[in-house]
Amino acid sequence: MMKSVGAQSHGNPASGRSWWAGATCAGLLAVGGVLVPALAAADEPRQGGTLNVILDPEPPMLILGLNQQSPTQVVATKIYESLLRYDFDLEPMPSLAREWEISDDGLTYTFHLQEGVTWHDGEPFTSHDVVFTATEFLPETHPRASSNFRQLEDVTAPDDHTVEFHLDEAYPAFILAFEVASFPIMPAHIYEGTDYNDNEMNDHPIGTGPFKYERWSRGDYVHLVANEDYWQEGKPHVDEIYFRLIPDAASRALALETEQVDISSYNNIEPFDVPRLEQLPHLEVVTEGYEIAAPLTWIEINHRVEPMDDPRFRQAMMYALDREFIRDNIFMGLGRIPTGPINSVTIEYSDDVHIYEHDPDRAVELMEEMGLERDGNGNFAQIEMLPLPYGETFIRLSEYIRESLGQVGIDVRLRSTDSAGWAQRVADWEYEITNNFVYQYGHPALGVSRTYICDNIRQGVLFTNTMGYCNERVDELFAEAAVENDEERRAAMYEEVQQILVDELPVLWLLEMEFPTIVNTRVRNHTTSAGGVADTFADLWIDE
Amino acid sequence: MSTAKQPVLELRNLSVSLPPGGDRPFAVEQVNLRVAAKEILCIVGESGSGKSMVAHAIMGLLPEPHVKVAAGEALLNGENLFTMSRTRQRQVRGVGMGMIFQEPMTALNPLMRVGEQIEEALRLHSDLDGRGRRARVLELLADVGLPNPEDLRRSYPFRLSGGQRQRVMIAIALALEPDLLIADEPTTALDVTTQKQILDLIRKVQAEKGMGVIFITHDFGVVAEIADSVAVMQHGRCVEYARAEQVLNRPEHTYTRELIAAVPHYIEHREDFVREGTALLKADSVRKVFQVGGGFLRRGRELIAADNVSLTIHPGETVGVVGESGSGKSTLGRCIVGLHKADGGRIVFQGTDLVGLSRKAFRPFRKDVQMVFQDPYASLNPRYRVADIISQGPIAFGTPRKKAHERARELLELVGLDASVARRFPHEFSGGQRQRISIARALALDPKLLIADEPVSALDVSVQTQVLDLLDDIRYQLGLAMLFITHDLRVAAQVCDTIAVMQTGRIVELGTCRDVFSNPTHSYTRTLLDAIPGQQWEIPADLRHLRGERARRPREVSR
Amino acid sequence: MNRDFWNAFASNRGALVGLAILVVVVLMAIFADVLYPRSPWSMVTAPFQPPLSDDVLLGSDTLGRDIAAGVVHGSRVSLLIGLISSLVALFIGVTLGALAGYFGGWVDDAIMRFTELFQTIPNFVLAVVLVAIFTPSIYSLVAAIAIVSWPPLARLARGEFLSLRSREFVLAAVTTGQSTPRIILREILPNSLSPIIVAASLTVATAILLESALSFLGLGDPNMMSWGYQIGAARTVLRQAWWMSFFPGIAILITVLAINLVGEGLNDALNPKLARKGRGR
Amino acid sequence: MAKIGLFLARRLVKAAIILFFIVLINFALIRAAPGDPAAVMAGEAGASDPQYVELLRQRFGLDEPLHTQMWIYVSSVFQGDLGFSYRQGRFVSDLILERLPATLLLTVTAFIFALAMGVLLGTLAAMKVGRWADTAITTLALVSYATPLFWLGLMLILLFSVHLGWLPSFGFESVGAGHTGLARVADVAAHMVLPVLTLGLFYMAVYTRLTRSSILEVHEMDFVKTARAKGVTEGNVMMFHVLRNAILPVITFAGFQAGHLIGGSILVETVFAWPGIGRLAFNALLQRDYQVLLGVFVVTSILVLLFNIITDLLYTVIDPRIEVE
Repeated sequence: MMKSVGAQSHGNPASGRSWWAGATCAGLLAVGGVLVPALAAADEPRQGGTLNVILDPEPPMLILGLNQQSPTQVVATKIYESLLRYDFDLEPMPSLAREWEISDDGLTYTFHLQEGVTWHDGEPFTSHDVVFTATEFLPETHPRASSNFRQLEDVTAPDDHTVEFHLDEAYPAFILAFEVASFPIMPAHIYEGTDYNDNEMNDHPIGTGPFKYERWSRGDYVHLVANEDYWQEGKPHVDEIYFRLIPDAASRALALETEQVDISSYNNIEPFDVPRLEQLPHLEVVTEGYEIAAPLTWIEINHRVEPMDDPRFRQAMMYALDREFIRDNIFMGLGRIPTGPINSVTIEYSDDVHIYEHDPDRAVELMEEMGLERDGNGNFAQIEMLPLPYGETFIRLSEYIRESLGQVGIDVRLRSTDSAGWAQRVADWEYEITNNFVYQYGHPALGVSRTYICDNIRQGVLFTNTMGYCNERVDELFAEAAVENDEERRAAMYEEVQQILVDELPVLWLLEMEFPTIVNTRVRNHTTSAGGVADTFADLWIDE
Repeated sequence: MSTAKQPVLELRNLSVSLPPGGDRPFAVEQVNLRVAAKEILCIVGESGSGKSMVAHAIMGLLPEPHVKVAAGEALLNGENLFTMSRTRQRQVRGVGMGMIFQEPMTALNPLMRVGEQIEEALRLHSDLDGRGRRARVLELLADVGLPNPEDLRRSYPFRLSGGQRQRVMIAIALALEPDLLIADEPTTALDVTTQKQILDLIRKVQAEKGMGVIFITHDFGVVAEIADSVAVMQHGRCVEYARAEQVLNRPEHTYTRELIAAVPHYIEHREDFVREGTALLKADSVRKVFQVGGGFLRRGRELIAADNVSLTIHPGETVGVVGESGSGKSTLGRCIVGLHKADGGRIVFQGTDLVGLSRKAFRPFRKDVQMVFQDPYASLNPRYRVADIISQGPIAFGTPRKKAHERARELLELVGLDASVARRFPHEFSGGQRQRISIARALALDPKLLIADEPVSALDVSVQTQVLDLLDDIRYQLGLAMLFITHDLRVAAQVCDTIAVMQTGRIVELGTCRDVFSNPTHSYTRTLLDAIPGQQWEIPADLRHLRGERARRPREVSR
Repeated sequence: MNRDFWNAFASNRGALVGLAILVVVVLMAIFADVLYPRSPWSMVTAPFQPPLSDDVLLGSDTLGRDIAAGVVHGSRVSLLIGLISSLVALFIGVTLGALAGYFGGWVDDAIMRFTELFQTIPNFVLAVVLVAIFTPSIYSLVAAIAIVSWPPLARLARGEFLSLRSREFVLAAVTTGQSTPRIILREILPNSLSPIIVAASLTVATAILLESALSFLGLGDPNMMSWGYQIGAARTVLRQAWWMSFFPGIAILITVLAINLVGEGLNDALNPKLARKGRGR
Repeated sequence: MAKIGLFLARRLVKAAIILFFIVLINFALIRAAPGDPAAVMAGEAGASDPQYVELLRQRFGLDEPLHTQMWIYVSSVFQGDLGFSYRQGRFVSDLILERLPATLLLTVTAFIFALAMGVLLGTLAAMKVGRWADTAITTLALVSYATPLFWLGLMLILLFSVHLGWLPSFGFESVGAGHTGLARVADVAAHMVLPVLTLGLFYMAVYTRLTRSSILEVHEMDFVKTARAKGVTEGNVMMFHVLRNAILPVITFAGFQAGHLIGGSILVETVFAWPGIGRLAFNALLQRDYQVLLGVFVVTSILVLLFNIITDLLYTVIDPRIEVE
């Protein structure tokens, strides 16, 4: 199975990244792209203007083929393009691929490329670039290329504007692998035959996108200017973009407020600030544009530690938590309360499961039922928690968890770590509980099953089944559902697996997180796809 | 009294008040003095007598507002210094009067060239142009007897010796040829030979310029050397004020008489010490070298503090080591007592060479060789009671605490203190009393040899005498041998049997006290003797007998 | 002696004010559980309540925790860490300084080079790294603060020992056969303590500032409510809730101020000679 | 001149030795940290593939024995090579050099501000000792000395940026405003006001107190009496005799504090989003970017050493007693 990626922070130090890999989506057949109307109602686009975008933290580099952290994406998606884009329902839309077909056996994907596209340095873009990217560049540099392209047999270019991908096994989710961060097309004429990591052009990205790299003042800003030779006539509409590095959350909010910047994304803005900013007449808050990620945050529990090996204890913990309070006061209303392992916007979601209400008395009952006894301080158990070191929200969340569990007699001690220490302890199972959030990539086969199946209990590897939860029935259901073509049968399987997981609570799902994109109202057409801010901005324009 | 001429300065009923809460309300009380042109007035007194306050009050340098003139007038050429405007005061300073301070090492601005410092006064108060000022500076430097005025003008003070700095100070004070020169103990911090030169210089310039001089000192020898008239101060009051000849030879006030009686002076010595038996201590070619200024990645300069020093001390003998600062006399003492490790030579104590002994091997000898230090304020640990201080040695060598404390009380009585003070802390005692405690501590281990390193030089003269007498007494009673280190030949003359004169790390003359004084063979010894101030003055006979008796007392046979 | 000490101390009005404030802070720390029996982390009211709201005197924070409770309980951490880390720094500094000053020579050279090394590394950077590496906890905070705080104390102790070593009462101790440890501990140490105590009291103030700065950066002990943590947590909501950072900041300010004032008073009382230069002529 | 050359040479050798040990200490410290840098990197790249981790390890020499890594690092530092940041894909020296000017601008300005104001206020207080001006200055110094600077920064932002709207609250300049020449200077200066004030106030307090007590101490000295006895005016006594001598300990102390100032810039750069190495260091620390962190350590230590050498040189110029030989 895929073990693509996991928890990410976007705000804080270390950052997030990747999208995804392909997955089987039975029934999802090739469809020609139909442009979904952009979110902001478009008047006549105005040409010109300067766009200021918050960038945080500073990306290590801008070569999207070499680095896919979210800040890198925010900038580099204006420079690089892929074959496809996706609408809010994850339907593919054309990008550098004008049209595409998938063979009936699901083994051949044929893409017809746009014509007359040139790289920023004037070289023509051809199918060779696509083949080079898929067969040479990404397999060497992209951390998830080996899993994304596992079924890929070869890639051929019948002519300059056609590319064919041949799979050795049907894998319907493959159509989702052409999102720009998973498959940024790199210029073959620059990279072919060089050490990709050491290429002298690495400080000057060359793509096909609507904006060209102009200048990067480290610690300060990245400056892009409009590409006059962009293949979409009349675009982009704005003249230049400044990505401003503002490492302090309060300063970022202030910058939006004072109109020094126009757009913030991901968790640039602490949730505390969102309601206030939302009230300002010149700002709007949009939560679309993160559909692929569909992040779900939970409390991760090490099942190797007593008494947390007992489902009743995990249930007790769940009953002790007021998830509405978490949503309203920690995430400031940004998010939905999950019912189970699958995000409600993700395919195959079912709400036919047990619902855990906030019920501290029930929590105490459960623990008494287990035969736990209170110690001198009135505690049933002591637990150490590693707060996810990705920004203040998660620290607040940990503090809340400590208080809430403390009220039902579970004494929680927090233990601070930096991101490296956190990653190591979690990967090596040297933790008791922690919080985490993981992207789902649209489909349970891509971003859900990896967390719960026995096969994926791998010490030392992050974003696997680090809890040590193992239920063979769950494994079976996930495996079969992934290759099941019949929609109803598949739905039944996923429903069953959700019910089992909700009963056994391998982790405690807290919130389906929503990232706020906060935009100055003078900016139009900013969110036009599931990529959200990590899209080309070719259609974006600035009103007076 | 002073001449009938119009006085340069006249003090009328000068009182200087101290901040409330002190031990007395006035530092100076109702002092009346006059200084005429060409007159040198010496103000004499012990520490705390208020003599310096008088000078500071005249110069307007009192640390106001805590200490200030409370009453009286100071008329400089008829003009009251205390009521004139600030501007006028500034003009008067420098032009009307100049001042020299006690401590030449700190009286010059360390960051200014010598020339600039002299020039500053000229720039402020004279019409001379740059060239004229420079010429005047050179002239002044030559006048005060400094070599190479041209080089010296550009030097910074730190390159000058103490004597040279004091000369520079005099040059500054003389720059504008003031009518009055105030010298506040200008020679106290100097070696005796330098002191003589400075005294000569002051006398010379005073005669040349016809100035009035107020010279503040604690030393009657100096008074005898230069004074025209003398004012004796005690506790802020002027107890005797008369012409020098009268005060020196026919003192009236009891206090003056006591002071004069206490002046150390060469007296016809007791019989010569007869050396018997084997030497208690024999120093042979002792050498000690210090590394100076060394540091990281840098070797320091070598300073030879003692070079080829040899002397012997017999039981019951007092050997005086006399020399000026830097002569190596203290180094020698510290090598013997084991505070420094000698770099060469032998120090044989009762047959054992102490040089090169390990700490542990040296320890038994600690009992036998004890030391009395110079500074009574630094030599007693302020945190301990007197009994603990005295008994620390015996306790370290295994005497039970109780017994050691009993012995401490005995020793206190021996050194002339009441046994009951054993429970007090050092800060409750005066300098002389502390020095007694210090002696008691040294005696507690029943030493055979006592090293006394300038034991009286930090004390006022009257106290000095008492401590010297005590040391002498104890030596007789206990039959101690003593190495007495001092810079003052007069002091040495009173207690020593044998005298070694040291100069720059070497002994230049070694002989009986009588020989050294009456028959000095080395030129340096002669220079030292010559430099003793007030030699031509004989202490009045009626005062002299107060001290003579004890000195001539027959020697007890040592045990 | 004690009376003199107290009189000298009391003659400095600032020191008295400082002492009074410090007593209040200490009482606050001692009786924190009486004043606010519930944990300072407990969410007692609605988030973002401004000061003087019904049940929260100084307002509430983003989770509805009582700022006043945090300030009161925070005094414990500040004082505890300030005190313990200063004691540790004092121990390291005085030990090294004493050895360097007493023995001189290569021992002195080596120790002083070592001290210089620690003074060259920017101390806050070092503290941040130490706490981050050894994971934030009360122990790592104390250790880190102590490690960056000892060099000035070592230099001071060395200076004192160096000058006292050649003082005559110490020489007298040598000549009367006292052992070296005894000379160091009984003769020199007690006499070098006055300036060291003063410096140490100022070290406590600096340590509290350091602790708050580290907590502010999120490097505090996550289980202990501290002032620096409160300000750090309030930084992002500075605009909505000024009170969240204002009151803890004032708490740090007056506590540190009080300790400095007391330090000056101690200085006046313990080192009368030095005191004079600080104040009137 | 030759003497100064020799002096410099000796100081440089000494500085190099100190630097060597600093590099060793830092290396040891950071190696003591938990977490395998390669695994962390891989994790953050979203890959948990052991082969990929191994690849990273080889690529960055993390598979060498520790002492080899250390030796390689130490020797390359002394050749001016601070290594390569695999996290940022750039040479550490480039990263630091880009950020250095901003930090230097901030710290040096703050330092000059603190020193100038400190000496000025300290002198003023000493001259008016015991009067209201002295009381006011002393109180200001005491309060500034006790104020946590990160809090001060926040309060200044609250007052001057949020409430009054007078000054920008973050950043180095108004990016994209297209200022050039004097307008740009003014723009940067406006951005600097609050950070400089925040960073400088604490040190100003230190120098004020130091100058004041130093002046009062020098005031008591004999040579000041000598100057008065010459009839020098009070103003000149202060300027030429007192201040010149009193400033020496202030300089010594100020040289010593250079390091603290750079440490303080971590906080100030964080609060004010100032693009300098203090922030670089903090981010590097959180990202476990060893090479950058070591680099920042080395560079700040070099700055401190340089500062100290400059102080020493300055001292030899002011104080003739210091022998440069």
